[in-house]
Amino acid sequence: MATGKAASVVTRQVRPILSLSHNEARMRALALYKAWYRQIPHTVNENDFPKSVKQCRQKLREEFMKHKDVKDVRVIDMLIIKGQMELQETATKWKQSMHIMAYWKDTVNKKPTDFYSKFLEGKD
Amino acid sequence: MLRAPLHRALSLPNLRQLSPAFRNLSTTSAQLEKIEVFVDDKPVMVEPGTTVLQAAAMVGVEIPRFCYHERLAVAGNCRMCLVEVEKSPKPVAACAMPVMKGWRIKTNSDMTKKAREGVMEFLLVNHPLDCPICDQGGECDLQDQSMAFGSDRSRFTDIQFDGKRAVEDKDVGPLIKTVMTRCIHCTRCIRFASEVAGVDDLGTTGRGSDMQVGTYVEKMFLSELSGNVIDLCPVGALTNKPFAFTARPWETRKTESVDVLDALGSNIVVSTRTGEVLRILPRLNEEINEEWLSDKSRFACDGLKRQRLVAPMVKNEKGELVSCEWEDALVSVAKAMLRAGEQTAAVAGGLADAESLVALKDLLNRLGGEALCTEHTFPQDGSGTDLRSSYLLNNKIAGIEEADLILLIGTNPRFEAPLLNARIRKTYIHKECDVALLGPKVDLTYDYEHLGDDTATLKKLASGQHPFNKKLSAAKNPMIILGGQQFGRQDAAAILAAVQQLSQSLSSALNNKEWKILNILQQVASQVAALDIGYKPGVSEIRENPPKVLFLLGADEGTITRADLPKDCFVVYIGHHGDQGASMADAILPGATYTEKQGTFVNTEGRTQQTQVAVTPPGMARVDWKIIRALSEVVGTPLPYDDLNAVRQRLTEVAPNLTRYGSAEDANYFAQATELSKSVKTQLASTPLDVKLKELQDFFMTDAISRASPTMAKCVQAVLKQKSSKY
Amino acid sequence: MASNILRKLSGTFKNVGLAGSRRVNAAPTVLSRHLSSETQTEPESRPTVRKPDLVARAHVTDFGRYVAECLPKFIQKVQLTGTDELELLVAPEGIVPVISFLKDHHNAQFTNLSDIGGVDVPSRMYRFEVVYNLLSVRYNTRIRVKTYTDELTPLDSVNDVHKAANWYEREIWDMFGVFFADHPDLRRILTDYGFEGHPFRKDFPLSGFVELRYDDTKKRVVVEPLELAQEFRRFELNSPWEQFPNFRDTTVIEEAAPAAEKK
Amino acid sequence: MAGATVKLTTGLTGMGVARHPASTLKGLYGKILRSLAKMPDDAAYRKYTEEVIRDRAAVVEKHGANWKNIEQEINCGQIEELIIQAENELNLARKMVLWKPWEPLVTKPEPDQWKWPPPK
Repeated sequence: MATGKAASVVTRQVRPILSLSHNEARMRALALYKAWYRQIPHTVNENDFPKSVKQCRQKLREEFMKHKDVKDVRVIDMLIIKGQMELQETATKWKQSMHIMAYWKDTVNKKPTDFYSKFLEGKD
Repeated sequence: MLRAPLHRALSLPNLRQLSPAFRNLSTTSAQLEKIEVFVDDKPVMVEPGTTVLQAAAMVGVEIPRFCYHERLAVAGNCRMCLVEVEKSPKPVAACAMPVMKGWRIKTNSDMTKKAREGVMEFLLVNHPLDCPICDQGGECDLQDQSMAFGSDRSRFTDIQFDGKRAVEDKDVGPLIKTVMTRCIHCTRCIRFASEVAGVDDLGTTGRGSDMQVGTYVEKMFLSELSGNVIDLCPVGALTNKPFAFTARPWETRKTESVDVLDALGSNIVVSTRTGEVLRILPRLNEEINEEWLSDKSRFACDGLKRQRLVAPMVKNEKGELVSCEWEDALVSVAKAMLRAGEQTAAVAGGLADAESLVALKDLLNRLGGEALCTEHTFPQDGSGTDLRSSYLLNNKIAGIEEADLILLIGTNPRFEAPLLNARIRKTYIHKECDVALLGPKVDLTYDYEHLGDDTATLKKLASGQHPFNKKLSAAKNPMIILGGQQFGRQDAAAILAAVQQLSQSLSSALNNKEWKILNILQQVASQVAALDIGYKPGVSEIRENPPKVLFLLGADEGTITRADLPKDCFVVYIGHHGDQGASMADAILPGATYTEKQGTFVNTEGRTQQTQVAVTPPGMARVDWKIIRALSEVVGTPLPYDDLNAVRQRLTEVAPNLTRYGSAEDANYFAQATELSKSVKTQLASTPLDVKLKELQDFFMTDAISRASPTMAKCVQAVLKQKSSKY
Repeated sequence: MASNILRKLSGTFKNVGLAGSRRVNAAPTVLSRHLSSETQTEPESRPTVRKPDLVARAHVTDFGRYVAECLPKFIQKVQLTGTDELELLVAPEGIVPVISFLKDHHNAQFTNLSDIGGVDVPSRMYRFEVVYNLLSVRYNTRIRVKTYTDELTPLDSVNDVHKAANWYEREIWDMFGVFFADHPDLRRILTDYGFEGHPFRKDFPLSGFVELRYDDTKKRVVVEPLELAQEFRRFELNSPWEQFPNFRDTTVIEEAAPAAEKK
Repeated sequence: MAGATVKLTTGLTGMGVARHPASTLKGLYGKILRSLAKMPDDAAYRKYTEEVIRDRAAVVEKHGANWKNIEQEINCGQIEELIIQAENELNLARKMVLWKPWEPLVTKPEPDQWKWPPPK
């Protein structure tokens, strides 16, 4: 069986998911970013949701930057796989505007932090 | 009566050996040589007279049983505990059979399993198949044990046969629902009623398949501990009537908490579902309530959702209370407080937790107010509340079991603290203990020597001239329990002084220096904590210096009324029920009940315990100490604690014992207190000692929660009806 | 010995498969009579328990040994559960060979993949067990193949062997986050688009992380972090059903064949 | 075709009647044996499979084109199904040469991997 093994971390021999090296993972991440970047205008065009291409691209950047500190190649690969899955869901319009808007979380209120406002809201 | 001399002579040694609860107390039993037996080939050394069931329990093997209960006498009639003993031709009943040397007990052999299956089959022949509509479902011993030990196929093929036993249901009052067809005649309820509750109301009639458990004539089960038979009943014959058809046990969430409806602080489990308290069950605590619970604590929980204050209210120009937002209510209270300055006072009721007590005290002290009082009084002359030993049940509840003479003064423990009374009864029955009562003659469920109810007797006792003094000084472990209610009298200080002197004179003659004679039975759950924190007992100070703003922290007993206050006094009620306190308030800040907050309570023996949050406070109600903390912010002097840990930190500063949960600290300044009591000038009045709770109907409605409870109201009605019936 | 097992296996398996056998060998007919369990014995005196079928048990045990002998490279352990179900515990590298062997080999013919399941045991180094349930219609037997992996190690897809695996593996991916290498179409199957997390993982709370509601002003469904009511904040972990844990019959798992006994 | 009638249908959807089942089978069995020959002599898979195949090949040889007798003696389904089984086995045998399942255990499990109930 072709289980081409690659040593990624220190001791444990692990089986790679997609990328054999950090560089390869980086290339994949960039490719995914570009694919999203190019998809965004179409998505904005074809769906009815109140965001501009610019806002979407900013959100795209935000989402990628969330994981900027991930170093493990396999974790990057996993994130890429999930990102591709989401891209497919968006591009094929399986996602409705509601799913796309979920990236913005625009209805989530900030939780109160001081005692008095927590008391008034009745939340601990 | 259980305690006939013959009965005692015959059954007591037996009882002592059989029941582990009593066994570990029997220090006198000679150091008999232990014998070795084998349970499932595991060797174990046991004392002679240990039963097979107990020996098995020692090695961690649980033998199924229905009739056996470790706190009740052994009946041995259900046969579920049959086990095989090697070389014995028949299986033996493990609950009743003492082990012999070298016995090899097999709790999981084929013979044992077969015996259990047989017993299960016989029990089920006459047991209805109504589990789907039975309230015991899910916590039914019969269900569980038939799953675990019964046969997996039925021989009951004759489904057309209508000969399954059917028994008429009994009406035993508003608390217990009976479906007597489900009864398997374990007789646990009968034994509980006659041994623990001391009411010989239940018994059996008929024999064989005509046997019935019942009350002989149609009458109510007149006991303040009646609810415990619901827990004891292994099947659905006796179930919780207010809880009937409400929920299945597996759907409910169980929160371990503490009861606050009497001063004992019984340990409870609060069952909740969808934000509602459905029922309350006792939780085992050998130090306090063993595994029993009084009916008020168990059934008053429906009062938790009636008459609740759910929104802040402030009086408008017309003098009507209108509900408003928290902010408005807090602001109007704060305005009144700032106007009043140090003319602010507070009265704490019987259900207040230590956290809110300390927060309110801190808030008022910051504004310069010093008048913080509790509803229940305590004499300030002599040592007053400075010495903890003067207001605690010093000898602890469990300590009662070692007493050989108990003198009750001005109290009716049966209704003031039913489980304390159950302890006294247990000691009375199983030990050589005599009881005497100074106060009105009441039914305590056991015999006692009545010394009358006038104060002259107390005087005689204190000076050692009463004939009963002989008995007292002859006793090795005498206990004097003084009812907290007597402190409401004008001559309270004199009564306390007399009792203190009496106990001091007795204790100096005692060999056992650890033994504490003086015991105070408090009336309410909050009193000890309030006194520990530094509240002043009694509202006389407020009457004398009427304040401009008065806080009522759940004070509902009507000790202070509008008539005692100046017209412009602003009354703020912080509490959970629309009771007397709320009706006289200018502003209402809705608080949380004991099932809705994590609060510290100290029981009458000085044991610190805490309640747990089982449900959220309804509507806009908030946890009490948080209301006070929020108010402090509006007033402009925010209290330095934002969360529970910080409040408890503050509690620890005030009184370190208040956060040592589960432990009861000893208090040991009896001699000093007695010294100080000699300075008391008050003379004993001639009015006889009286107690409020004399009869069962007085027991049920004593505080804001139980007064709001429809079940408790029904109980009162049922008792009155029973009293007027010919039985 | 080897040929012995073979004869036994092929004989019995063939007999179970089709009725009206005409084999010269006498043994299978005896076995098949036992299998039909029509035998009447003297009245049962033991308490009622599940009656073990010793013959069926011997069959699966022999078959387990047989597979272990054939594939020593991949099979770590062969075991029987308390109810005599045969389980093969397989190294993750060997899942495709083992499943192929079971499908294509003359003496196995497990041509039906009933389902694939997952088990999450977070305390283990490889926290996920992936469980394949197979059915041999020919021999009327079932077998369970288990292997393991962690969050990041891909497992080979058996989609090339059993087409049925396609959706099952998607389900495992969706619910546990186990990645299957060489799967033709690995995407979510049960969760909503944009759903985050894998719900069957033990560290995924029963209540989830988010809740959805229709927002009347936004005119759409919005996703918000979950705010648990007090009632759901505490979790009770002990079972309300088990009143006599001491009397629980622990499932006896028995090792049927030592893995890779030779070589 | 003495004694053998012509098979009209297999009765199974999607499985047509085989034209020359016996010779097909013979061919397949030969191929399987040749594939197996590439494996080491003491490989259990080889030993057992060879035994099964030889057994079946002998039956096919014995009865020639009489498919009824072959089906009856092998007793493992219709002759068309036997062909499928042989095809599968051939497929498997060829892959097995690459997988080399007779080698020692490829990875040892972690000590607690298969313990149940799992250690806390």
